[in-house]
Amino acid sequence: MIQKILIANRGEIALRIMRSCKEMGIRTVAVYSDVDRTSRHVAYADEAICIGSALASESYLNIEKIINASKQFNADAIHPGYGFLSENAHFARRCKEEGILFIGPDAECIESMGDKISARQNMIKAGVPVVPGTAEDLQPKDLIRLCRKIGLPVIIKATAGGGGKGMRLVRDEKELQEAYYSAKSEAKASFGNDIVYIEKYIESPHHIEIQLLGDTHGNVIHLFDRECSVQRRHQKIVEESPSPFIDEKTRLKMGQIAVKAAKAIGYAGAGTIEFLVDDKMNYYFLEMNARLQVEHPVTEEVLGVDLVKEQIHIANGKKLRFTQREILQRGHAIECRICAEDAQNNFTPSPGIICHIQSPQGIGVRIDSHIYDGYEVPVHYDPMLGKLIVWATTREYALERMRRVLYEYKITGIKTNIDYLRKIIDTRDFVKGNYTTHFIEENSKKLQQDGKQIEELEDIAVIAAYIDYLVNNNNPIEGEHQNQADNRPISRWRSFGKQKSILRF
Amino acid sequence: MIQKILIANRGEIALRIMRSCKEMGIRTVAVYSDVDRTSRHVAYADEAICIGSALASESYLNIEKIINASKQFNADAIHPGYGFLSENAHFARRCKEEGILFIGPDAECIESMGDKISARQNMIKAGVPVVPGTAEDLQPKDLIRLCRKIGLPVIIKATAGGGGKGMRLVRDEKELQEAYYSAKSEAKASFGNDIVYIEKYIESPHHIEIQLLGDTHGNVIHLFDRECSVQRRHQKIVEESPSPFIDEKTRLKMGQIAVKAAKAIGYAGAGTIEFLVDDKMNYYFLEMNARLQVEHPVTEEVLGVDLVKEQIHIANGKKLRFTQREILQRGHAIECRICAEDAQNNFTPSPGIICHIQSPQGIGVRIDSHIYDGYEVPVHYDPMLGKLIVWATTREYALERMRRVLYEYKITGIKTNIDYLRKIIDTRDFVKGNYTTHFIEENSKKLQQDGKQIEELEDIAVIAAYIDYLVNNNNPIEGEHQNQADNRPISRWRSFGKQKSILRF
Amino acid sequence: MKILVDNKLREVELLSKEDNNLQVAANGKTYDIDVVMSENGFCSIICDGRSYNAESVKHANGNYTITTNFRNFDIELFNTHRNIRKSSDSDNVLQSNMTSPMPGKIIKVCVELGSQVKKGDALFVVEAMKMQNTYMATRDGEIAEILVKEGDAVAKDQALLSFK
Amino acid sequence: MKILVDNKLREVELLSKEDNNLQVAANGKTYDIDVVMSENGFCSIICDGRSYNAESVKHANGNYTITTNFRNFDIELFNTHRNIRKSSDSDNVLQSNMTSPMPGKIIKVCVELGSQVKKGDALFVVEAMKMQNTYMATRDGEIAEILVKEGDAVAKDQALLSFK
Repeated sequence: MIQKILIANRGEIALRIMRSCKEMGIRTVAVYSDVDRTSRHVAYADEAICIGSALASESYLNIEKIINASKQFNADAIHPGYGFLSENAHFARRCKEEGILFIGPDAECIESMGDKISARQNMIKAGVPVVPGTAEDLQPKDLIRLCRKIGLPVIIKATAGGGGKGMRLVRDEKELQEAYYSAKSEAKASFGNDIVYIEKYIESPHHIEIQLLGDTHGNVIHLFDRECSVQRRHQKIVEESPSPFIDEKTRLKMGQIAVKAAKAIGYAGAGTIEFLVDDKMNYYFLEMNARLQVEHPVTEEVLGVDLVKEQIHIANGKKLRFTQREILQRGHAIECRICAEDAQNNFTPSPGIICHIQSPQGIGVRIDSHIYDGYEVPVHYDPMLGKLIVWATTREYALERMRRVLYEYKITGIKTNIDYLRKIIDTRDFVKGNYTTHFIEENSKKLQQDGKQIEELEDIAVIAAYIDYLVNNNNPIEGEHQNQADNRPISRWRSFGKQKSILRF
Repeated sequence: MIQKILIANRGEIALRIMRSCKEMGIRTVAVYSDVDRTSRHVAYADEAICIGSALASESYLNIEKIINASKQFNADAIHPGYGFLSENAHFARRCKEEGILFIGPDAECIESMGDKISARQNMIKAGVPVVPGTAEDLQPKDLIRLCRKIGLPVIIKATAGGGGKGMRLVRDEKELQEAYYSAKSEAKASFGNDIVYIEKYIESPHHIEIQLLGDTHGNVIHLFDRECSVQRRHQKIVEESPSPFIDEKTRLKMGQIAVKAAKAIGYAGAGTIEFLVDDKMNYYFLEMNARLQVEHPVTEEVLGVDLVKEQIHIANGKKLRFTQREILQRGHAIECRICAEDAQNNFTPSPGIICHIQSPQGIGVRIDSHIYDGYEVPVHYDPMLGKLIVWATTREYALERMRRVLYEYKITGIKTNIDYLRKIIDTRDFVKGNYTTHFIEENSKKLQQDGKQIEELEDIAVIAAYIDYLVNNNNPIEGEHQNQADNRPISRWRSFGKQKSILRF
Repeated sequence: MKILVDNKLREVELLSKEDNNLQVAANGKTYDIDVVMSENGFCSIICDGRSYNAESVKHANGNYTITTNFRNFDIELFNTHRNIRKSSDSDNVLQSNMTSPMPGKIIKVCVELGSQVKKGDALFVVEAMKMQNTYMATRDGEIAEILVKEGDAVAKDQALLSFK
Repeated sequence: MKILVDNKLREVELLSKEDNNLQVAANGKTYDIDVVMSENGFCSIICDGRSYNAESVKHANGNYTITTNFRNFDIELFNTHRNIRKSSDSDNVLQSNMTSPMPGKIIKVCVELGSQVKKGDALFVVEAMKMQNTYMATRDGEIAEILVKEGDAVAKDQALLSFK
């Protein structure tokens, strides 16, 4: 039985994992980089060790340093969280060699799903639908035959491609020849490689994924779906469960096929199969994430299951605690990713010192976050400050609740995307629950528009600043202070000896 | 349809009600007393008005001032919360006269259950078990007959009694005569009234209550049970749902009988019937609370129902949204009441300024609280700072979680009962789930004992204070400051121009 | 430096500081620590690989209350300008004033001028946060002055009466 | 007093104060308000029965960022000692320095000493929070100095290059 776990990660996910460990009475070891000494995960752990500089390769991605730390603290197991080493087969293998449990699937599983081509082949073998097409060199003679086989619209893509170059969408068979040759020549010009292949073009795609749990005894169950189509540059922003788009029949079929896929590769641990779903609810395998995902809380809220606890349970070599029949969805959960970015200025990162946080509370709200008053958000890691999750009996209520808690969430000192998230939640397509991965693009104008009531709010803001100014500058001991930077009213109030930290003007 | 609600309350319950209103798009009006200008409920509301001095009779209990405020702001309805005017029939009647919806049962219902004798009579009429006994003048000739009818042990009580005076426990028929006369003479001496009556003595009583919802169309459903036996001086401290004591059959029977009782008096709104349950799972009507209760969140967590939303739904004259069959318990919830009191010093109240709060977060935790950094807890109202609620799939997991979140909850500046709550959660009887209303008394010694590791913690505390001292006193600008009270490190750091609010020493 | 922790006398000293590594002697033991403190009193101490948290509140009189792992410690530090107060004051010296340990409202004054009271006798009933608390005499003596009357609101540490 | 709100010039004045009731004129309108502010910048304003919240951050240069109802306002106040800066600086005057709008790491320097650039040309690629951002020229001109090189970590407001 695992007694101590080293968490090879940082920020909110490190904290989230430690919380479950604490509940289970498992001791935790934090690793941190130089700049993360002030991160909450360091203070929350039972033990902590600095493993290197801010550069991930010197710390959170440094396999040997992490292995050494685990041995130094006698950790029985390592939880990799998401990102960093979570899908690194070499790391999983090194853990095994050192006799440390890696909380995740084994190295072979990670490898078989890590490479997109082998993952696609494995899935075809397991009978899982993949986006129809061919990854081989497309020859002129096969063009029409393959196109007809796949069905229009199709897309012709350069194998070496990227960034939209060497790519042609074909909606009509008449366009096929020209598209083929122009894609080829563009690919040649751009990448020096003119191999192209053909794939079905999925219109109005939904990104919907199935959560899985498998044990080391060959049992696999699915934990239903998450809808993750609200994406900006392939980064998920808002996730929900269940998907408002697919029907019950599709949901169950997708769950069953995901279980089949996981069983085919002998998957043990928590994992996710991502699908593209078209507007006719045809679903196609996209990729498998052999780890916990950022958006796992929406599943936890709807099912009542603590996925980290189940991961540890599985790592202990035990059988799954639930049968498929015991897993029932209840109500609806939505997650918003709170990020340090300036949504009104092309999503520029906004690191810096957090002045003050007022967190939402009350019924149906969950926050997974590592930030606190005075914390400096470092420039070295991704801009996610935490996750705001709501649960309610219906999607309509969950939306109402998310509006309420976004209103309650106040973070000052740095810029955040809270206002942007509010606009997403209020966008008609989102409210209707009928949105695709094109949602952000299609609604980009609306999402940048300002709300009403600006004049009234502006006056309130002016008054707030002015009152603060008056409090500071009517201060009798003003002359004493050399440094005008430190004239927050409170320092003065304290000097006044008022012993109050709230001032009524 | 209700568009605007005035909340005739303060603190956490006012905030909790406003949160549901905000989700429903209903505007809120806060009323506040002089000293409550800084309370969070004032800032949270859409509109707010001061209605008088700190003295409750001048503000939160002043019916006409509240009615006037409602009219001034055109509120459609008044939500009374709990305490204050929530079970005041006259207030309910005044609201009706003024055409304002009172969110609660009508005045007649409140009256019929407000008086203990009439409540008892109503319940007997409705076939609800009450504690066996007689409230009439007990005569010597009836002694043995009534005692045998009720069954030993019995208690002989003075009608005018209180504080244990004029009360005799009888476990053996032989003691009956002497107990009767000595109770009578003590009652005469203490209260000048020697009327006594006889009642069954409930051994090892559990305080278990059933939540009800009734609409104005005569439909009533129960929302299962809450166990509230952890009490100190009749004040509940920890509540949970479902009760770990009663079996499924008793749970259902109690639910059914509670519905029957509510139907008998035509109850509409949210309400609770409190029962005393003996060690053989016999249950007896104790009283009815014709309002929302402090501990309502444990029911909300287990059922997924927002009780405030349902209250408003009912007040709108609509039919209940659920049938009895749709109400299913899932998992287990526990609530701890966080209070400003010094548990190690006879629970002395501890009002004052809150320096810093670190709230628990993550999976399965809910906080309903109105406190914030810098808030001054006033001396005029009850010491509850808020409620900490956890939910998990099983009671065992909920206990683990409560331990974790109590550890995470840090409130400084005033004394709180958080440590005491932790000890309750760790007490063997509580862990086993087999405890009665005598729990606090029986475990009083254990609950006052200190934990282990004191020496190590003491050294850490010394170091923390010493470092803070060093930071202040090695400060180059020290000479400038006259007032040594204001030498928190941070003011200095800011003066340093470091622009950091975290200091690494 | 001398330090009082919950009225027990201790010693604490900074032995060395190199970058972020401090060596501190406390209570006879040597600790190698790495400390982070935040503006609002949160303190993280890593000592020999173990991660400790403390919450610190500095009072107006320069004393501290430190909370760590559920436990509160009241701490008084003595620098060169401040002498160690006799830690046994409360036991040995008869205090002539009685002050209010918390803010509240005087509900009842149980004694009169010139009353002879014994340790443990009720002197005042004070209401705070809807609860009534009885303040008892901490010594025997004769009441010389009563400084409050029924209905008065009193602040923390306000003088309530004096003994002769 | 003059005030700049998101670069728009406004007036604000305290007209009267009686107990907790303030009268303030802002932007030509008169407001009767009751204000509470907390140490950490939370501000509650009750105005004509309506309850408003604002979160206030005061910057080192004396400017404010006020957040209310999701909206951020950048505010600059001008007392007698401080003159109103020309609010159109950025449009009319050619700035000779280019500074980094955020902390980050220089991934690529796209220009050389003496390069002629046009407004909108890429100057630097900077990485922060795992995202790459391209800094563009805000004017035409010739590069006089390049103050950073690839791989450098830069602070917010650090000078990156100067124009001739």
